[in-house]
Amino acid sequence: MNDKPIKLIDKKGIRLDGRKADELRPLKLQVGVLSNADGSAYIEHGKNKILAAAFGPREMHPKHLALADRMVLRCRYHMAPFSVQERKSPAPSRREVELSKVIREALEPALFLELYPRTGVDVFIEVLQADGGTRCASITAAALAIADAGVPMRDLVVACAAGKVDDKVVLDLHDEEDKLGAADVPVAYMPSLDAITLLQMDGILTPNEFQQAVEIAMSGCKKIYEMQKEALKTKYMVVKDIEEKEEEEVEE
Amino acid sequence: MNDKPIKLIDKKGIRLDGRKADELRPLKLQVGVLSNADGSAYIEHGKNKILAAAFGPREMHPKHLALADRMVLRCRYHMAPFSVQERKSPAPSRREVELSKVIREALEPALFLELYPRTGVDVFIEVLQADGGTRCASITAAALAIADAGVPMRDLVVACAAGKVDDKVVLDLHDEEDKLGAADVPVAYMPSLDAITLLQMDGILTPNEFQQAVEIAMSGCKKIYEMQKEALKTKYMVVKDIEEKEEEEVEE
Amino acid sequence: MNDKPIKLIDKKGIRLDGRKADELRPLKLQVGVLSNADGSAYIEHGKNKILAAAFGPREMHPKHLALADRMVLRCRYHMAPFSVQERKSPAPSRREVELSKVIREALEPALFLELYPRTGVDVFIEVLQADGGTRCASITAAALAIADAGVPMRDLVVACAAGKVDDKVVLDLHDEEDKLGAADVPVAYMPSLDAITLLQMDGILTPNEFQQAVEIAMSGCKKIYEMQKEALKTKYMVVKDIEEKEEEEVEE
Amino acid sequence: MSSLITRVRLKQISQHIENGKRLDERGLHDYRPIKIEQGIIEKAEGSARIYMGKTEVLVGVKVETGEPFPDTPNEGVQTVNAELVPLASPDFEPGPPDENSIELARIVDRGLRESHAIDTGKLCVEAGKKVFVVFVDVYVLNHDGNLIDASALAALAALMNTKLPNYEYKNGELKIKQGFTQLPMKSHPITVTIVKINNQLVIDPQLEEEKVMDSRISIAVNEQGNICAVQKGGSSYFTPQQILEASKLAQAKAAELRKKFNW
Amino acid sequence: MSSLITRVRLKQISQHIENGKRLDERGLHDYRPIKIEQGIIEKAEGSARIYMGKTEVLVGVKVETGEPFPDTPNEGVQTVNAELVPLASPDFEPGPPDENSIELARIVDRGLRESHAIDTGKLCVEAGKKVFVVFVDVYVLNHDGNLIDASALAALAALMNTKLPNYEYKNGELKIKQGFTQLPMKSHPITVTIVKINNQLVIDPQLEEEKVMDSRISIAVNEQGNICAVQKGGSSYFTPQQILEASKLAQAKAAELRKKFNW
Amino acid sequence: MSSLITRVRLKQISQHIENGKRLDERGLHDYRPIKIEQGIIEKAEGSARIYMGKTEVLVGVKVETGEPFPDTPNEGVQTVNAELVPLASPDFEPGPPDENSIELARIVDRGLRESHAIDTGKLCVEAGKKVFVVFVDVYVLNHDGNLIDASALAALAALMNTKLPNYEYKNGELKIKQGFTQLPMKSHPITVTIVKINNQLVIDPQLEEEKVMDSRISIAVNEQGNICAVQKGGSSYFTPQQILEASKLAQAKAAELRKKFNW
Repeated sequence: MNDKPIKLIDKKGIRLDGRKADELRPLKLQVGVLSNADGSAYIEHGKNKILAAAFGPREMHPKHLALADRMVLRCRYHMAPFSVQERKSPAPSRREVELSKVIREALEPALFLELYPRTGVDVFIEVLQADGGTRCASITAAALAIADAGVPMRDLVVACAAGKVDDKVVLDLHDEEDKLGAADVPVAYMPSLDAITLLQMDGILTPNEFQQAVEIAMSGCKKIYEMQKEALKTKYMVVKDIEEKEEEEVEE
Repeated sequence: MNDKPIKLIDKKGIRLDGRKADELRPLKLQVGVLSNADGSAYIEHGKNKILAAAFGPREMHPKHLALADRMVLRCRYHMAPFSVQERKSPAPSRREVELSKVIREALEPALFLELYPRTGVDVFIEVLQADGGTRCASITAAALAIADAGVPMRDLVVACAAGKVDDKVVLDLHDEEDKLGAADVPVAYMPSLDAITLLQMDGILTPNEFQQAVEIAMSGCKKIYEMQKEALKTKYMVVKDIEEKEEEEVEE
Repeated sequence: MNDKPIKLIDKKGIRLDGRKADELRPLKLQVGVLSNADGSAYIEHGKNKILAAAFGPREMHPKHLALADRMVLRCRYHMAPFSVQERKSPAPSRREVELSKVIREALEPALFLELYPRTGVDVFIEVLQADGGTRCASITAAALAIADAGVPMRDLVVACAAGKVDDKVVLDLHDEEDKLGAADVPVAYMPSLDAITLLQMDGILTPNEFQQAVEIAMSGCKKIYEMQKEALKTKYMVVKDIEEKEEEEVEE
Repeated sequence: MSSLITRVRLKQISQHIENGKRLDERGLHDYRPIKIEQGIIEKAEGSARIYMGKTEVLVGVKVETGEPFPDTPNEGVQTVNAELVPLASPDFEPGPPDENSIELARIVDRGLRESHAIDTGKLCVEAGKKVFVVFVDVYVLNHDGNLIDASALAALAALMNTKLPNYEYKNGELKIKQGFTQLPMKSHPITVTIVKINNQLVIDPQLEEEKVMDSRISIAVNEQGNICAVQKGGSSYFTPQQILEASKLAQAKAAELRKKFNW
Repeated sequence: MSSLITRVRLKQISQHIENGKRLDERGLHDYRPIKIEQGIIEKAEGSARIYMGKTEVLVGVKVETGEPFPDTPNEGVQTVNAELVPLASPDFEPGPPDENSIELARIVDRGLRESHAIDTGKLCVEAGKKVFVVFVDVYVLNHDGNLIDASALAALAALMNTKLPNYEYKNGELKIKQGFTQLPMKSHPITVTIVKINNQLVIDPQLEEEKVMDSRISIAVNEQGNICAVQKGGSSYFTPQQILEASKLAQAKAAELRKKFNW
Repeated sequence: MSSLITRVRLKQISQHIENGKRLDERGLHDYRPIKIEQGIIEKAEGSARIYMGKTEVLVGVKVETGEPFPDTPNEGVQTVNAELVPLASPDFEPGPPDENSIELARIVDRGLRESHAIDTGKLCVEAGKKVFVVFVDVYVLNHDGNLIDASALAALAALMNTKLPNYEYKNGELKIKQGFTQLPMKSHPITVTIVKINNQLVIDPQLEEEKVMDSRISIAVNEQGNICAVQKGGSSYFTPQQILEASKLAQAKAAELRKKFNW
């Protein structure tokens, strides 16, 4: 987080990529994109391109990791070697290990873990292209993949970052803002429950700015939440259509 | 596979080491050379010096790798650090992992896997000196080690490479021909069953040349097959002699 | 072990740190220093600062490592990255693996392994600062930690090195003597049983010098042994005091 | 492992093929529908995503500078890696590459290398010191069989889509300039995998077919119809006659694919 | 895993906290007694040992020379590593760092890095070639809860105790001279972790309390009372209101600790 | 682990030794027949294969150039590695070196290093920059006990068989010339291992004897009869008196072996 003399926001409050302070990057969400996973989702968030897949609830493998009183959620956040500027070794970095943990802890509050003892759900996230905010986009996609797998959820989890750029708190940092800005605050949120399930921060913020950042990030989350629901509906409407057709065929 | 201007075959069709196109390098085969293994064999093929040992059929370790409906064959092809020009790290390279797999798949067709469910056979191959064609010599020795362990086999597996050198298809490439030649075609074969169990190729061959290379490799295999049988017979004749003597001693 | 022209012993027989040939470095021993371990001890021996902890006897984990006819002792000797001049990677080096083995074998003779089948004792040693003779100081501390855990012992094990410096056999080498001296002979010893449980040597000694070194090391061990017993007594006297107080309180 | 139902199903598949029929009505020598998208990872120097039936593979190409191998000081370096990431199949587990991913990477690598697909002679910046290194990363996203052909095709498509930055090299310093040139290529090998099921030769097996196959052979064919890499796999064998048939089949199908993609 | 007795005990703890009480009579927002010893590892350039109740952490700092990162050629390098060595707890196992030790190291690292605690601009020997690398090794010796706050405090204390050797740099050769200077620092961040147990916000949890906590949030605060790093952990959530409360609590407790240690 | 029959057998062995008898009629202080073949790996700079009874070890020596250690800039580097490859025993498993192979390598290494066997001072090409690195790879091919003595003898034989290429060194470039010279050596240490079984000191234990031994001590002896490395192993102890006896025994047997091989 260096403060270099590049202007990231112009006099009219417009950011390098033409967005206003509280504007999201373009988003695209798709559910049910992989045939082998029990549930899957694809997200494009800015130039981020991320796939998430969910397997389960199923028997834990290896078995000794199963818990007698709850379901186990496992999460792997992983970046493709070609997803970033300099080729990344496919072996998990310390950053990827940490993000896998915080993403898991961002998703767990949405699950009824105690209802499915001795089982496991595995969530695999592959970042195909990274553009700032991969952890947030990963959570948004992973929640959809879990829902698509039919795992009961308290709410969808949706995530978005806020940050401070040129002394201003703005929504949804892109790569350059992330690198040159003064702070980055990723937030994961369950809107219907008003519950924050991930919160991190890098940089320096006054208490007020921090508060402001959390709020603007939640407002971004709420917008993406609508797209999540739409994406789920779209898939299941399509599926429903097919099922109706199949039923018709059966009836014929 | 570079084509450099070194002549690998002279005008009379004689190769750098004095062989004709369809001639094998000198071979030496020995069976039962290690006392701790259930079966073992040693091969010198050109300057290749390779030991193979077989353990089993025995209980799988770890147990969860056992299969309910068949025997499991495991294979490890490994090169000694001093076997090659530049010292090789003893950790398995990607090449060694691949060769372990194709060698296993070259040997499996010879075994009655379905007759020994829940058991395992382990084959360990150590290349003590490498001189081009180690995978073929390894297969020839490994088949003998398995036979020596008393594991029933459909046929011995025998292997030999053919290749293209100075525009000519020749048998059994040595190290320099392998590096400077235009193609290398290792073949593993079960002569009595006329079955090819390993086939790889590097380089560029016309379809006709490829066909020719496979045929000349099989012809080399058939010659080595006779030596394999001889080596097995020699060992078991010796053993028989000892047993007869022991019986005599018992009778006395 | 280079012989450089630095004088390590002056004409009066005094060493660089002011000690005589048969004098120990200052020692400090404490028992019961860590609350989570079943037993623990801390040693300062010269500038060595080492913690040892013992866990057990307890169920082996993983279970398949348990032995039907004896207890299993496991030992890990490990150096903190900041314990030496150049930062050491926290991954175990080959030296640490070897020392873990010889330290375990130095401690095993003191335990009644056959009396506690199917159980395990784990000893973890962390070298916080290293100053020559870490393996000996580790053994001295580890024996105390095992005793503190209440594991029955035949005798305490105590260790000390002797060595050859400027053609003289001396007791308890410090770091510089270890590096510049002609030989180093670490010895672990059970004084009441007159049993040597660890013995190594680096350098060159005549048979007589070797014999002398072992003897002087044993004499050092005997001195440290008294301190070990004192350290155990001190802790248990303190504990006894507390228990008496608690009993008094209960009685009140 | 496999339930009774699965085993019955696999037996049916195998019997169908004995009678010349496929699961999905294809002929024994037909590929599933193939779709290739190039350039989808903008941050990579090259990329391509292939859909072969339900099998889906993404290949990304990164180009960096590095040292040449001592025995080829004037040549760039090609390096292929394959990841069977766990979202692609319940059978794939996270962890370092296993023998299957290593074999896949090495088959793709050999097809490109032996046919001299990348013109590595044009990737030298300073002989013996600095060359371009071409990283080809094969990323399997959904596994429904025939990963070899799908990965090899996607790798080729990704390389054909790869751009090299223009640069200036002075006094040991490489300076990136504006603009790009295409990665220089000398050949476009196509790999065709033939599997043996109940003594029939079949191409482009789906996953369920791979589970009942006896053995497979993968043959890379270049523009001239020459063979430039071969790999037999699987626990069974081929007769010499089957090898001959497989090699003819590979040439025919490679030519067909070449025509389809205009490569 | 946990026996019935343990579970009963954990339930009691949780109920106590609901009623505003702690295991050890502390208030919900009180730290356990904290003792810090600096300079105890003479061979390290800096060191500190903290006792926070029964939790005990040793931090050693080594300073060596190395290469700067390409994008910050004029700056020294800070690197933080944490080891949960098995003598500290029956739950810790020997082996490479797991997600818990990696997260701990990265939280400590971010608190220092984002607040610019080490003045890395003053650690450059030759731009782009040679800088000082500051290795901060967090060594947990006894785990009785709140490793984050204890490690962060001990890391700061160790850095404040760190000495740089005087040196001369001529013709690419670094020559150590007599004497030392203090490691240059620009900021002294203090990290406060707040956990949620039965909907109460509690600080400095002991191990048993951590076992019943719902979630935690760690907030690093600098001298100006600004927030310079945050990390939420645990399998539950916080309401936005709780985040606000936690951030105020962190500022208050950080100021208190700062005063106590005179930092 | 061990069946009843095995245990009965092991008890018999142990009782025999108590009575001064060996499994194979040897005396307590006799080696099994030893045969050493040198130069059998032509591609290695040196090699030797030892047969000690049924124990069989191959040692290969490779010589390459590399950097010296900073504290010995004028000396070549000796590095010893041991592999307990799985074909040598059903008890050996594939994988990275375990404590047994590491200990074996380090004992062989110390015997050579502490006696200054290799004259590393003559292996310097350019001080501080380029020296010869001597890789000694111990490869156990059949394990029937006493790997330490067999490996140390084979390592010595392989080094005595090692050839250095002639070379010219100009302007930082090493050019190999025709011909060879012998690896320069200053000492020829011989390691003798004594094991204690039922309070008897025994040498050259077979595998079954090692299974019943209480402890072992390995002592390296040089030409002058001086001791240059010692390693005690095993789960039991020695009395000081036994150490004295063992050291005399080691000197006698080392002298005997030295005479036998004319070293």
